[in-house]
Amino acid sequence: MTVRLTDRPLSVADAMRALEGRGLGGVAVFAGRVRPDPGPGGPVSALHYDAHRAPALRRLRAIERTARRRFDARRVVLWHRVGRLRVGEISVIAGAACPHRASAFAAARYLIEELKATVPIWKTERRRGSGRRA
Amino acid sequence: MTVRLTDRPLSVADAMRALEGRGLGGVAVFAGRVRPDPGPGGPVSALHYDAHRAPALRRLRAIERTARRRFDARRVVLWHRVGRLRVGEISVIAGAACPHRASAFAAARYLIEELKATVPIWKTERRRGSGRRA
Amino acid sequence: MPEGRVTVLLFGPAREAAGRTSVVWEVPAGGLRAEEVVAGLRARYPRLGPTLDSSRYVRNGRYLSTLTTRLRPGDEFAVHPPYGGG
Amino acid sequence: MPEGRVTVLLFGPAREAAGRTSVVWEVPAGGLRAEEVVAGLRARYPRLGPTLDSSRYVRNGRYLSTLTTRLRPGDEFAVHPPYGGG
Repeated sequence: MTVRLTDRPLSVADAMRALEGRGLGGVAVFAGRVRPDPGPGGPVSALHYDAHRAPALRRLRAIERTARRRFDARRVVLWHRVGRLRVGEISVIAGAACPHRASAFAAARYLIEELKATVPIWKTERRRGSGRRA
Repeated sequence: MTVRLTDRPLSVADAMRALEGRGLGGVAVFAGRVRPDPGPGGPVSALHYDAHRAPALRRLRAIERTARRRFDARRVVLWHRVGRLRVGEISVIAGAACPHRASAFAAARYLIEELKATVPIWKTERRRGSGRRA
Repeated sequence: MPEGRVTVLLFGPAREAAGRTSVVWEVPAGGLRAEEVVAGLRARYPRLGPTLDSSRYVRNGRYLSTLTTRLRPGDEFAVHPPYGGG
Repeated sequence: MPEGRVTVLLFGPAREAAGRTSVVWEVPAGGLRAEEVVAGLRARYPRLGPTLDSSRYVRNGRYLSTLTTRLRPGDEFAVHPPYGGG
């Protein structure tokens, strides 16, 4: 699946398989991982991601279509995990396979920036210490 | 190993493991694959990569150091395969893990561009048809 | 979704502040405008105020450009705080 | 590497054009300059000419800025066509 919202762990190896294809010389993949950011309530121990599912999937598909058209991306993955994630786990994978490397980089960058700015997904932090913080 | 010149297949899953580390929220990876480019001698069926090994490794390490310094890359992989590669196989993996995604993208891009421009590695093509072509 | 009600969905910081993911809202005989739901949420969940101020609102999957929009029984009305995916 | 000889390394397109990866070059009594090796390669492997024109030259891992450099017995002298990694 090109776009995914899933509560199962994300795998970059799976993403690479989804990005295979003849003639695709450049594959760029971005993976976001949960960071143990310091903060007033102590370091983050986990994040909870939730999504407004139907609009989020529509928006992910729209981003994918634009990446295909604008960057000649022949294979795209745009996967986001939801639910509870521990520090170090992968929250998002954005990847593109193109005939050439410059467009693969541009496409992957576009995918992740657009996802962050426009897809109805939220994270809330769980910190060691005072419990919850948005 | 952060830099590698190897005649064994390259694995993006291995690269992701090498790019793990606490606090590294952004991981960008570029993988180059052998393309079946059309050409006067027929499509490429395989590539042969060779390297001037000691100078190539020195140069790869220098690129790695610069990426760490310039982009705050805390983990780097810069791996190139040598020997005979079939169409679709991975020839190179350039990846960086940074605290933030913009620098991870910039670092990965720097790694692959510098590698292509400055590391003594060469490819020669094997085409279906007339045999060899540089 | 029963007739006579709107389902209000709360996400991310809004869910955290209200302590719940959804609220069922009765549509009174005189009808219901989006701004009335927002005012009602603000009154019922005081910690939700700042989040409501920075949110956008979505009716049946479409962003609302104005909160004077009328909601109909069966509608899904969602509070979208600033997005935080990635 | 025996005394009295230079090892010439050919890579990529140079290897393809010459049909070999290295050549052992005798250092004559009067000494040997890099440009003499390049001229000798050009004479011995006619298909190598265009590649030699676009190559850089490396002695013991260092780029040569001039081909008048003298090579010494035991040196490694490498022909570097334009790089093609990636």
